Amino acid sequence: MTEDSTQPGAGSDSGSYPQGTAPSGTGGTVHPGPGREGADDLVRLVDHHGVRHPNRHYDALVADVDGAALQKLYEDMVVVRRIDAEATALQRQGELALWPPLLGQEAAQIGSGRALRSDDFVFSSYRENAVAYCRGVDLADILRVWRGNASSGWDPYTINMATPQVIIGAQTLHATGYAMGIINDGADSVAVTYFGDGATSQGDVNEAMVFAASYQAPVIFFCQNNHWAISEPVGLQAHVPIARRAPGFGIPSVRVDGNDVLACLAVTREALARARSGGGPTFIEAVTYRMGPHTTADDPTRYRDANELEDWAARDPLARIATLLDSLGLLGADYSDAVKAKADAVAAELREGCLSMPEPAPSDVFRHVYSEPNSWLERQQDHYERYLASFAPAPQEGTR
Amino acid sequence: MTEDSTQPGAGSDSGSYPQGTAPSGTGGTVHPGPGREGADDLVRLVDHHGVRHPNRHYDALVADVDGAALQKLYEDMVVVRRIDAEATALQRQGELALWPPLLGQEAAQIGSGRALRSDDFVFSSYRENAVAYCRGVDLADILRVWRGNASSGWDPYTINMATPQVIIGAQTLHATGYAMGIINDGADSVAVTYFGDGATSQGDVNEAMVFAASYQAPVIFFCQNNHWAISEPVGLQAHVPIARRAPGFGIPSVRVDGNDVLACLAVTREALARARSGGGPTFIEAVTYRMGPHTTADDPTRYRDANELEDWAARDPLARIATLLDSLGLLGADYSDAVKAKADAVAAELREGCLSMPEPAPSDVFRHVYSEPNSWLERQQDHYERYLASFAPAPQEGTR
Amino acid sequence: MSTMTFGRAINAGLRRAMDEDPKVILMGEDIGKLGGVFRITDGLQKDFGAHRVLDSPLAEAAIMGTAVGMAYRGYRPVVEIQFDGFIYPAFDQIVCQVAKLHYRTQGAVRMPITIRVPFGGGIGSPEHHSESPEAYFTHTSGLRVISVSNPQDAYTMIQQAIRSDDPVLYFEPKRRYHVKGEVDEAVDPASSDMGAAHVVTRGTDVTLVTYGPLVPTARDAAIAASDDGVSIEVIDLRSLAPIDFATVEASVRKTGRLVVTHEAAQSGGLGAEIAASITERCFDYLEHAPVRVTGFDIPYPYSKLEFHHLPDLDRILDGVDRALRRPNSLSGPETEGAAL
Amino acid sequence: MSTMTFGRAINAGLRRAMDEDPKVILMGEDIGKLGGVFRITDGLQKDFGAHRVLDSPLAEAAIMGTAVGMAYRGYRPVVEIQFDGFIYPAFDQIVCQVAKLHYRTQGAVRMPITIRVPFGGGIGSPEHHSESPEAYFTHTSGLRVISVSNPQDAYTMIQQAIRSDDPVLYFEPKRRYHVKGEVDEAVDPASSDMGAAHVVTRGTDVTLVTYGPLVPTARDAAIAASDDGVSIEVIDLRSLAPIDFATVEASVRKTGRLVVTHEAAQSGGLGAEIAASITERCFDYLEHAPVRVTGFDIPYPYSKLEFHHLPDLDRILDGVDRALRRPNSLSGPETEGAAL
Ligand SMILES: Cc1ncc(C[n+]2csc(CCOP(=O)(O)OP(=O)(O)O)c2C)c(N)n1
Ligand SMILES: Cc1ncc(C[n+]2csc(CCOP(=O)(O)OP(=O)(O)O)c2C)c(N)n1
Ligand SMILES: [Mg+2]
Ligand SMILES: [Mg+2]
Repeated sequence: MTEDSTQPGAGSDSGSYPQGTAPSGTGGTVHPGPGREGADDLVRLVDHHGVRHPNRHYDALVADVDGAALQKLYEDMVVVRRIDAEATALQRQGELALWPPLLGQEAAQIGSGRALRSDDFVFSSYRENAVAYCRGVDLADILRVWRGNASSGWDPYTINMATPQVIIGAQTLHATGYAMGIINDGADSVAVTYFGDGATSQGDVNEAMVFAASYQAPVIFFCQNNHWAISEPVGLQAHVPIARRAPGFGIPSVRVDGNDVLACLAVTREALARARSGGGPTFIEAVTYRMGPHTTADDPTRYRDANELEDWAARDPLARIATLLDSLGLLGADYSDAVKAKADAVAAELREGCLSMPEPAPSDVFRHVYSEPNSWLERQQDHYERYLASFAPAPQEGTR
Repeated sequence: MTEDSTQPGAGSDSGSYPQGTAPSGTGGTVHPGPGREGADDLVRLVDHHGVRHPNRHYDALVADVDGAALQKLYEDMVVVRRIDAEATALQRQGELALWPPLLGQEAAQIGSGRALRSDDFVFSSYRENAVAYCRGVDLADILRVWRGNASSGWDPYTINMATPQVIIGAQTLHATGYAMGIINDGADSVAVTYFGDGATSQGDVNEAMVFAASYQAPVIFFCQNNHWAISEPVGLQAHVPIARRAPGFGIPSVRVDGNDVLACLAVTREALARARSGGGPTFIEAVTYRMGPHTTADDPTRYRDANELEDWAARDPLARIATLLDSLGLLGADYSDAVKAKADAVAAELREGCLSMPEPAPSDVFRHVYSEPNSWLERQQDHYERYLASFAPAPQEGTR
Repeated sequence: MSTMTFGRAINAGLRRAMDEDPKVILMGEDIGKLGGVFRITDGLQKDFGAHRVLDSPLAEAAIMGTAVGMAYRGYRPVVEIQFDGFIYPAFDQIVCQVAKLHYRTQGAVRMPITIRVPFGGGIGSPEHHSESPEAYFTHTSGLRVISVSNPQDAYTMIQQAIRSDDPVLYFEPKRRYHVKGEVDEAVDPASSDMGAAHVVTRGTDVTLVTYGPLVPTARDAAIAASDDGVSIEVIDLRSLAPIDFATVEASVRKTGRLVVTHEAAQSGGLGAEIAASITERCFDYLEHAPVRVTGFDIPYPYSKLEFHHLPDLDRILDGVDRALRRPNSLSGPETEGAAL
Repeated sequence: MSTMTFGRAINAGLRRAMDEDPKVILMGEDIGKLGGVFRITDGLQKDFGAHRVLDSPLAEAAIMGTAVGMAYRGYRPVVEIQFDGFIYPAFDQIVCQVAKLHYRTQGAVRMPITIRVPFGGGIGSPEHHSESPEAYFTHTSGLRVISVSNPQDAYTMIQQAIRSDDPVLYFEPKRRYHVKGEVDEAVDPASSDMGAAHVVTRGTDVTLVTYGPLVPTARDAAIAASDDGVSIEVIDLRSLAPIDFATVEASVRKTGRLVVTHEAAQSGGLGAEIAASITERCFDYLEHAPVRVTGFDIPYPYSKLEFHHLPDLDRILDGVDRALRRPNSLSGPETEGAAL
């Protein structure tokens, strides 16, 4: 049910945005938005009223998601939203230099993140803290960069996730190369790369599709179209829905409601299965919305409508699952309390991890530039250490 | 009748390669070629037997092409093939350092080149000598670079064509920017950029499509898919026909028989009309074949089948028009003699221009690096001139 | 004369250039409605329209490549690179096209493109937001490179850069955007030469050469040193390619000692070129080898360590002491490591 | 011991590295069936398979970026850039990823990538085919840069580069590909240090430092000079980042004079770093300022003029004369222009 090169235009029949509320992406730009976006088919299993829509194709892919599993997905989303809020608070309190909130994108990240196997490998951008959570990251590690204590928070091999990429789009090539390595190893794991709508304009992302198609690499291009690239609306980057890009490279693609955690899980699983069985790459466009600022340094009121935000608040990814759980009698006080307790505990652990983070030593500035000895750097380090030592109080006679 | 974003897959019904002789582009590679290439619709008005096929849509665009005009197109192709042969000979004779033959691509270049208006602006690659011929280039100018006498042969503004671009794909962005300038000027001219099948893998070409779509720039992307990028077959660069790429960027595209000069003229005229009337960019894939080596330094027998070459020789762009003209009674001895005489004259002029090209002066090495005085360079030039002067025989007393 | 911030001065300069020449066009990410992440282009799209101030899609190579096309068409594009570390996707277009087209076409095609780059560190940002890539461009023939250190120069030199028929990289020291200064908006950009270095502080003992963000630091160092009886002549290069070596040479012939300081890594940095050129020109006048006080040969570090990387007043004074052969951090026996 | 061309020696070194380590993978344009436009990888795809010798689509950024991904997965990619002038689309991936990932991840991720770059001029090619971009990379922290000058080093050092856990730019002087030399294929790459400079010719009057394509020219200059009674010590740097300054320093302490020559443009070229560093280390030993004999600050010229750009034997000897304060092209009164 993916939009592939043999069936251009084919897509899921599971629902589409009603014309009136189509995310047009045209706010605040002189460029026409992707005009037909609202008419394009979108995979959706749970709508924003919390109604579960049956879907012949995708239901099979989430058949194992029973009530308990749905509760777990909801818990995940609550927890990562809480992590996001706590980190934002830490920034406001001066404990972090900067923070890129994922508010609104929980379903896209949890739905896809929970589909992965531990031996899959993720190459993400800077906003995928919920994916890192799914990978089992130590909580404090996601703050290290933003507190200014490191250029990356964790050892990528411990959770099979590269540390956040700041150069827009660069990581899509890393994922593709990694996936080429998977082929050579004869393994059946998959590389998954996350990037934004803005990133699709970068040469790197398009070249990654060329290489992925050429080598039939087991890589998933997971694009979170959150409608904004800082102040630039998606309509500036793409005149037609982003998912249509991939088939032109020979890569099947699918457009999914990025605020529907179940649908995100389903399409990611389908793509993973294709990749594992030698079917090559898949492109997923998760249509979602950045409800917060680009980062805590950004002021979105300068460039976007309050109305747009309101529209999207009505499609909140958490609220719809809460409604669904409620309708299934799965949102009882015990469960709700447990979820809240979990979120509280995670937030406390996050804060504690932040505040207790050890400070780097001056000499760390020279470490790990090279893995082998380097004469230039050793000389500089030696000079600098002698310089720092020159500030130490001179040894005094008669004292110990 | 173009493949656009609202009608993916739609194309001309005017003909397609018979399955058996489809240009598969798979020769000599471990990668599967564009499997369905043969099945994709291709605009063709004159087939390789010289038969003119009526086409409801495109006939109107070439309604003015009467017998005389057809004769002129044929003459153009004969002349540029002769230029190519003469330049190749000059290279073999040691008069040129290198030459990139266009043999086999005459129809694509003449058909498109003859569609342009003088105020349109061309940004080409290095192989578009026939386009330069259409623009009215001084013949010797196309050899300057290859003789090593200049980094570019002509003043772009005299013929409204940028000098050849060597960095693969870079010129597509220049064309797009130029077209953005056309919009700002309120003009109705068009920028046309030429590039190869290999170039479509470059980030620049894909980014150019993003910008062209975003600004609805009056630019034509004219891709000559000659099936090879040096030793790499097109199947390595693209798993599906290249023309399918553009609709994903919101750019209508069309696939044309690049060996059919009439069809190339027709699709280019259509694209020009769209651009002039504010309809934005068009992508044209002209399916053709590089019958010669990549350049005179290349040995294609190392990587491609003799059979493939033979197949394509049977689809020669000149032969089919000769047959058509003959069937129309337009290939009489007078005409043929005149064409031959013209080609001879052009070849002689080319050779003469090559051999009489003035040699550059040593100080030219410093000229035009900057348009304004530059102290670093002036000092170096001064030093070098004093150095050269030190070889001059010392003035002798008693002589004049 | 009015008092304005550094950032505001650039804005005013851009505005005047746009007022005077309809061919001046601004291109970049988020520069329109938002006015740029540093607000340098604030209000310009509103006043000049979206056809003169273009919010570009997120692709630096394309921004640069379309600027080349615009220049072909007779425009004078002013490109904003959002942060220093994001200029590299545009490197190919800068090095192979912007820098070479005039030479390639024997002067037929001009590339009057200005590339604005907020650069340098000290603002507590994550990776790629604090780099000093200027040496890549000063080594690229065909480009001019300038860096400004105060609001008046920022105002005047952005106009000079735009008026230049050669491509100009205009490096803006982002950590100084909020510094205020007097700006004479009536000044005629044609009345001064953007290629000339400025002697900021006169002195007789040591010549201290710098540019951009470290000019104020160097000035402070001169003040501190003078308390100590050392007279430093501070030179603000302003033009980094070409460098006004005549001014530096005249100073070093007087002082006999040269210290160069910049944030960029030492090896292959601009300090090397300055040391080499001045040694060539002033060898017989030098009392000591030119001293470089620079960032280390490391990727720009995370913010908790950045002030261990960036030259500051103390490190500059230590370098001055070295040039004067006064006691300094390297006095005494060299260690093993130091002899590498 | 066998006699082979420079190009063949690289091929043999690649073959041995691939034999010894299945993680070594070759990537690049036209390197498979064609064996590369210079035939350096000739026969390797046939012998090792298309999964180890990859013909890549035409996109340098992607070649480099996928090599990064391969390295993440434990491979040791060897990337061929077809010509020097085509490395720039990959610049972003090299500078921001290849060079920085080890530092960024605090040593967790290694980037044992070798980037082979046929470089330099003198082969009569059109634009972009004759450049010397090494200084961009020697200024980039996190990279190692080497250049080879003879078949034995070509053979040994390609293996050392591939074995290095740090990323290495390996610059091949393309105009020397056909030069023949003796190669001992039994040599153990671990037995020597790719960071060490080599003294090619011993001498006492002047130290002449170079690398890559100009090493044979420098050797010829030493021979010519000796006829003239001048004893030149020629040093082949081999490693350009870091440079083995200890070897150069020892030589200059002996000769008191330094000449550096390279094809790249002078301003900001490697010669500046060498002159600056050696002046720092040997100031009291120097009898004359270090002399640079380099390409000019121009885009690489078209082939009819390239030998007016490239340093040759005569220009090097003129530089040697300058260092010795013997009569030379710059003797006599400086002109106006020269004082710029
Ligand atoms: C190469 C590069 N250019 C510019 C930037 C500055 N920048 C950071 S985030 C961003 C917008 C990214 O938008 P999108 O890809 O949609 O991701 P989102 O932030 O919405 O998750 C920009 C322009 C950058 N980080 N890298
Ligand atoms: C950026 C860059 N990389 C590599 C090359 C070397 N190169 C020159 S032509 C060519 C193949 C181009 O193929 P295609 O785009 O199909 O054009 P064609 O030669 O077939 O006309 C290559 C790889 C180059 N010129 N520029
Ligand atoms: Mg976004
Ligand atoms: Mg081709």
